[in-house]
Amino acid sequence: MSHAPDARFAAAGRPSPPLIPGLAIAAIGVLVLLLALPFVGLIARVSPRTLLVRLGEPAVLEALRLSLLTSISATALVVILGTPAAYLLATREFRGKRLLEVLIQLPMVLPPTVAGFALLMAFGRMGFAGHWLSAFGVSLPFTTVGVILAQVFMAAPFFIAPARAGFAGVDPRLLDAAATLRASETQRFLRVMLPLALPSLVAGVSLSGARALGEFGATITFAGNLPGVTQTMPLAVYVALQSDLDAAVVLSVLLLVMSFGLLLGLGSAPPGWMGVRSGAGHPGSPPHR
Amino acid sequence: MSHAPDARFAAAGRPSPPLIPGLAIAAIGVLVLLLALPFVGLIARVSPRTLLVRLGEPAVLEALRLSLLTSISATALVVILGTPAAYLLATREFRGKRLLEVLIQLPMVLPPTVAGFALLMAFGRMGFAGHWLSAFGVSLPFTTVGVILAQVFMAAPFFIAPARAGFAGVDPRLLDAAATLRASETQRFLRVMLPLALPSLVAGVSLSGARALGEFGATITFAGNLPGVTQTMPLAVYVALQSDLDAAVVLSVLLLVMSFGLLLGLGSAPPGWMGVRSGAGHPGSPPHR
Amino acid sequence: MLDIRVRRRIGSFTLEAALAAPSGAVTVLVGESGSGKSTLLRLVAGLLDPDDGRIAWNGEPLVDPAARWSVPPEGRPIGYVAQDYALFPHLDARANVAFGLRAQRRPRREIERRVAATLDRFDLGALASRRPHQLSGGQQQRVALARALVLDPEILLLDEPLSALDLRTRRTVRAELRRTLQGLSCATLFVTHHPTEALAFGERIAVLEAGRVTQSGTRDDFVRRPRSRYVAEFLGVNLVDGTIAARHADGLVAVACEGTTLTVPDPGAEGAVRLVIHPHDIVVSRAAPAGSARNVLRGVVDEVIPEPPQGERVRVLLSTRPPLAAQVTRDAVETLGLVPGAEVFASFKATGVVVLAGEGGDA
Amino acid sequence: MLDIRVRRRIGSFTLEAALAAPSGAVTVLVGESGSGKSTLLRLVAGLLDPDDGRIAWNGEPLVDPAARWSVPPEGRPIGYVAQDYALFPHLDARANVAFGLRAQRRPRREIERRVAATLDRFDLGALASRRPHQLSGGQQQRVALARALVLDPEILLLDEPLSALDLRTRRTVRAELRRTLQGLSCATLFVTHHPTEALAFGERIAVLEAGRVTQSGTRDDFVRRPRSRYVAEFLGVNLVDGTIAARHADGLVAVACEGTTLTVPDPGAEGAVRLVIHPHDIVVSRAAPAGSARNVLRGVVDEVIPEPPQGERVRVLLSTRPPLAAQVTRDAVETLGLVPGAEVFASFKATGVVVLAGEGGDA
Amino acid sequence: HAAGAPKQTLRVFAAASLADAFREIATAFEREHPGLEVQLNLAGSQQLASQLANGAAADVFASADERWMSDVREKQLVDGEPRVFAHNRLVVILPRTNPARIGRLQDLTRRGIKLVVGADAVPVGRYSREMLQNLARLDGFDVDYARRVLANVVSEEENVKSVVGKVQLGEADAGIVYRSDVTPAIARYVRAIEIPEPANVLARYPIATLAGSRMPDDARAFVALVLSPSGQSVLQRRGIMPVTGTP
Ligand SMILES: Nc1ncnc2c1ncn2[C@@H]1O[C@H](COP(=O)(O)OP(=O)(O)OP(=O)(O)O)[C@@H](O)[C@H]1O
Ligand SMILES: Nc1ncnc2c1ncn2[C@@H]1O[C@H](COP(=O)(O)OP(=O)(O)OP(=O)(O)O)[C@@H](O)[C@H]1O
Ligand SMILES: [Mg+2]
Ligand SMILES: [Mg+2]
Repeated sequence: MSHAPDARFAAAGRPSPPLIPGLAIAAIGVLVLLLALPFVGLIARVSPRTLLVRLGEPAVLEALRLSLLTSISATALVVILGTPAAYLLATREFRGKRLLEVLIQLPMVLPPTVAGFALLMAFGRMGFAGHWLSAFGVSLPFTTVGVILAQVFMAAPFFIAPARAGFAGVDPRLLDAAATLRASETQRFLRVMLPLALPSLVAGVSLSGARALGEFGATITFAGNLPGVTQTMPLAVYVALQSDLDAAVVLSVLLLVMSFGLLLGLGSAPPGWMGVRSGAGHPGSPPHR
Repeated sequence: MSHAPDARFAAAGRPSPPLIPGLAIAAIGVLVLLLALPFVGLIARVSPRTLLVRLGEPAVLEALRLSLLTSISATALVVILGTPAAYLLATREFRGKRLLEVLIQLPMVLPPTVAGFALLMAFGRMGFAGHWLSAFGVSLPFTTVGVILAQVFMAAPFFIAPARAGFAGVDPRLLDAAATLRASETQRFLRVMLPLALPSLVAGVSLSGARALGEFGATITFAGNLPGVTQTMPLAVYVALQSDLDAAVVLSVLLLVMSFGLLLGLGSAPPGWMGVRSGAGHPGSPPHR
Repeated sequence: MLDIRVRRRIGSFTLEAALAAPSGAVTVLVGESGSGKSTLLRLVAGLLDPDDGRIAWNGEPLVDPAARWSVPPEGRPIGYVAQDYALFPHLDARANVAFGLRAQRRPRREIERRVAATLDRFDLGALASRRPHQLSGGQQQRVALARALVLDPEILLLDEPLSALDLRTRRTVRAELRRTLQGLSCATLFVTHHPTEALAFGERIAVLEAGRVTQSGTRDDFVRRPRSRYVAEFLGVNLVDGTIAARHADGLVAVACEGTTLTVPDPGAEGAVRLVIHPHDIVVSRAAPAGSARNVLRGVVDEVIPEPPQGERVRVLLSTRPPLAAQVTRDAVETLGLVPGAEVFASFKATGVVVLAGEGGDA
Repeated sequence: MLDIRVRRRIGSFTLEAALAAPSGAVTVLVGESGSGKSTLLRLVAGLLDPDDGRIAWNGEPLVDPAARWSVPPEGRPIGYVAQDYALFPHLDARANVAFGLRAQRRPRREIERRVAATLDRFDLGALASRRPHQLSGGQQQRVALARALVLDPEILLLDEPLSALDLRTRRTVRAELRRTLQGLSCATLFVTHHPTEALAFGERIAVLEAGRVTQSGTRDDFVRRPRSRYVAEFLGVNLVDGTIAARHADGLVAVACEGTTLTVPDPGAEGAVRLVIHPHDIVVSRAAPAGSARNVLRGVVDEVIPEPPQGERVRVLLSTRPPLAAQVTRDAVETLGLVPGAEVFASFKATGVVVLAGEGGDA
Repeated sequence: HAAGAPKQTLRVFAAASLADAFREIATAFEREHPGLEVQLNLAGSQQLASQLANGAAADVFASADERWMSDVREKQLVDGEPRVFAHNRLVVILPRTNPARIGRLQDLTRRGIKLVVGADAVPVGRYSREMLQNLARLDGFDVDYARRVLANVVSEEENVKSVVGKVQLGEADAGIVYRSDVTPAIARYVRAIEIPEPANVLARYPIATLAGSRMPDDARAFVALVLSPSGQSVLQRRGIMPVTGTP
């Protein structure tokens, strides 16, 4: 016998949390404090009344509308453009793969203002691609489309990385099974990969959506700041910040409240089968202890 | 027979890419152009010689060193503080779970400057937590620790979301098996969860590390811009931008090159068993077509 | 002694089972697909808690919801081989087997020694560095067995542990299992669908039907007194329910059953009885039999199934009323032309029938 | 007709198999764990490509590496049930079964009809809305079968498709399989470890050993002329290799084999021979037998295994030289006291031995 | 505290646009005061103000805008009176290539011109609007000159450097910035159109020592150096108008 006969009853019915779980709980506590305190500080500064008053202002409404419009469009674009790339990276080996991986991650480390300049140099009037685009009468800077482009550039990595990890985690036996059931690669992707990687995709959408919603530096540098056209909420916040700190805080809290609602909505994708996504499933539910 | 007898030979040996794969390839092309062109534009502006010259400057070296120090520390902290939270969110149901989820995601949508301001209000000398801290002689603003705090605040969500998705994707049957093999919850976590969620964790580390490395707004607002103490690369870029766009671009390219190296290194975590992470594995390698 | 008395609901299924598994013996658990065998093992393993009841090992409770007591799986002296192996995909065979010993922080030397010995015993030495996905189904199953047995558990829970093994490997593994069990006071619960395995392994056999233990006892009792249609089918004997209709003078009775009346030995009781008719006692012929057999039924051949080991005996399913299975030789099948659809007579002697009286019938 | 002639290396394992599976019949594939059965099925399914060789269906190539031709799995007219079911965890049983029809974009009404019919045929109607993790092992396996069969495949690849099914369910499923196969010109490759299943299913039986097909032919051939030790073990007969040492006058020869000389019928050939000795031809006794049996060996009882269906026949493994398995009745076991370790004599008549001459021996 | 050196540190919070000039002045100051080290905290005036309001320890505050100085002053954080140490004036800049062919200020009203200015909330934006109104009152300009020019605005930048950047890169056809922004480096890319003096606006840069300073004497010495002729000449060299010699 490899353990003392009574050792197994030494622990209480519920195992007493030893060192590591204790540390884990402490870590969570610290994290929550770290994250929550600044919000408390921020919200403590504004009265709900001011919030409502500001929300009634057409300029604020305009910025809110534009923020929603652009960040949703940008996220949609990111998903459309990024999903194939994530899939490719997750399922195939090819030359230049590392390069593509790194390329996709680079926008994250670029200071946003510099990213905006880089975008200008590529897609601006004098940029080489922009030059070519303007031949077709297309000009991106100072337009809403430009805002979306800037957001896509900054937000894409935040979708692709988790999406790729999610795709890579899907059991290849299930894809094999789908192939023997006459599903083409496209169908395998849509009917097996996509639903099984959903939790990671949802994480990616929420990360990149949030990044697009909060995008400031690249937007103002590439697309400028014109109310109703390119002035999103973060831009309105920054401009307000230059003259009136409290106004900026109110706008930020507004942005927060909106995001809060959005995130609450998004996050409620049912994780029902997340826990049993792989293999053939197992009889019996997880222990209900 | 549910299909025409000859239909199966109508396709070439290798299935010809129909509409959807074609679209996918187009999407990847657009994405690559979108991401690559700005970098090309940026890099085209600087000569390697200037790069080397700037790299030799002590001030630049100082900022680089500080950036590395703070972003690595911040990422380490994010991993230490965020992993338990991600694990908790992935494996347990509890009251207030949605709240914790949303709290963790909120910093992403806060404009960074406002985040810095919020941090000041919480951890500044006048902030309620800062007040308490200063009783112990601890002051965070204008210190390197303050930079790290700002980076942790901004980068944490980018680690926690993919980490959580990764944990949720681990087959619960394997955790059950580990439990019956006498592994405590801590051991199950360390020996089963962690290695199986590794690809998602690596994604999270690289996302949050990049976010920390590129962090500007919250840092300058909360920690100030003191060379050698709180002036990281993005802050140095900002100062350079005040006098000379090209100098700023050079610094940015330097940051890029460094990140490039870092990402190339990080990303090379072997994905060998990622494809077969779930269930009992399957005999035979994936098709080599 | 492992004492189980539990109730547990999962969705629309309820397991309500009482069972005792003595130490030092193998208790085989048989039952239809979905009858709750895996659920029962998971309850003993602690991967599932009962709603009600108690599981105790040598008198000490493993779980007792009334007392809010539940020893976590890692604290139970069990070895568990799941129906789907659940090998760790990121570890090779050796590390899979070493997992439990490492979790217990045994000295490295001891781990190496015990793991190597166990791998050898299960003929896995050459495969030790393979990951699960590089192993065949049977090889995976052996790793799963080795992984559980290396810990010398006191309670062994095996959920169809040999289902993926071929005959030869099965024989080795079975011998190895026996050896492991004999040295210890281990109580083993062994789930299987295979009559061969059930009879080969189980000193005691318990039958689970729709979440309830309907029969539990020694192998002999199981073979001689099948208490349910399921067990009869499992054993391959015919089970016919009926009521004693008349008492003959010669120690025989007439039993009225589905569509006919059969003559069988007098059980010395009244009312409902259950008849066990062994297939090899049934004679199949094309013409009406002339002999002394008291029971003759007419019917059509349904299916003809050669039986192992060599297919020299053949099982013939007949759509008589009641339907019967007969066992005949391959020669008989050929000379009589027993193909599906053939019209035949089935006859058997009254004295060959075992009559069980006062046994509760099942649906 | 499915024509297979392939070579494929995976790690240190090489499959090099040639096999033909006729349409409208079941070809059973047996072989030890790790012999390459699953690999062969995966090659036919197109989940793995051969390094060399060719697989053709009715003359048309499915894969031909030399011609750089490979029809992708979704283009092959196959049905494949993997050893581990591989059900889609995010879909309920109904949607799992409907998957293939949906992929083919059949009309919704047709899909509903065919899925409902197939679920019913496999007795899954009540479980249709359950996700795989809410199903027992056997229920999962039935869903996997239904999912493959609803597509009416021309080539059916079944990797131990009944391993998780209990007897009764197996009978239903087997009948259902039969019905499905009979209506079609389907060629079926059926992997199994179980002699019962192999004999019940396989009109043709192929044996895979270490990646090579060592025997392939009709069931009768398989039963009568076991060509390898593996097949003999599979069938439960004794196989003894030897060389003809002397020719007797009475149509018998003396064969020198491991540790002894046996007297057997003259095969009319010289040199190496292989002897097939049926266990039920071997008489076990405690005292030296007095009768006419020409072959008498001394040994010790190794193991005593009751045989299904009812355990009335018992298999006794003897450590004679060569080692033999005998089949005796349970009564004999009891009266003779055949427990492991008991010293016994094994005797068998010369005329009962089947002598195979000129058959290549295996290791 | 940085290196644990025995040197004392003077903390100067300065607007980021003053970076180059203040770095030079700081070096000079350190040369004059061997035991002292100057630590510059360069950020937006508003960021510096909120840092100060939240208890940041500093000795000197140099703002690019009077608004933030008064904000700090209202909070009783300033020691004594702030002094104006620099001025600035506006210019209109065009890309060297001059894609919109702008020759004179009147051309800014032409439709389709892409004009970039500072946002109303930032000083340069406020001054620009004021300046355009002033121009409208001059001869040769329409009465609704300001309105028509502002109708061409495609972006209201949060930061004057962004205005410079947009023009420098040729994205905008014209921009209104401080004269000090046209540094020699920038001058290679842009052309400036001077504003007639009567219509131009004077921006003031205030500096003050802070109440919380632990070394008020050194702080005052730093302010004095900025206001001294040598300090002023550094500013001038960096393109910032010194106070001396301007109204
Ligand atoms: N999570 C669940 N939700 C609903 N029903 C479930 C769940 N898990 C199991 N069941 C049902 O409980 C019953 C018992 O399942 P269990 O796995 O114990 O059967 P089993 O006897 O092991 O069968 P098998 O021989 O097929 O493995 C089955 O009918 C199954 O469908
Ligand atoms: N990816 C792999 N790398 C190395 N060896 C492998 C790999 N996959 C399979 N093998 C080996 O190939 C051999 C054949 O495997 P296969 O799964 O075909 O066996 P099998 O006949 O189906 O066995 P079983 O009855 O146990 O399922 C085995 O020895 C196995 O260990
Ligand atoms: Mg089960
Ligand atoms: Mg196999």
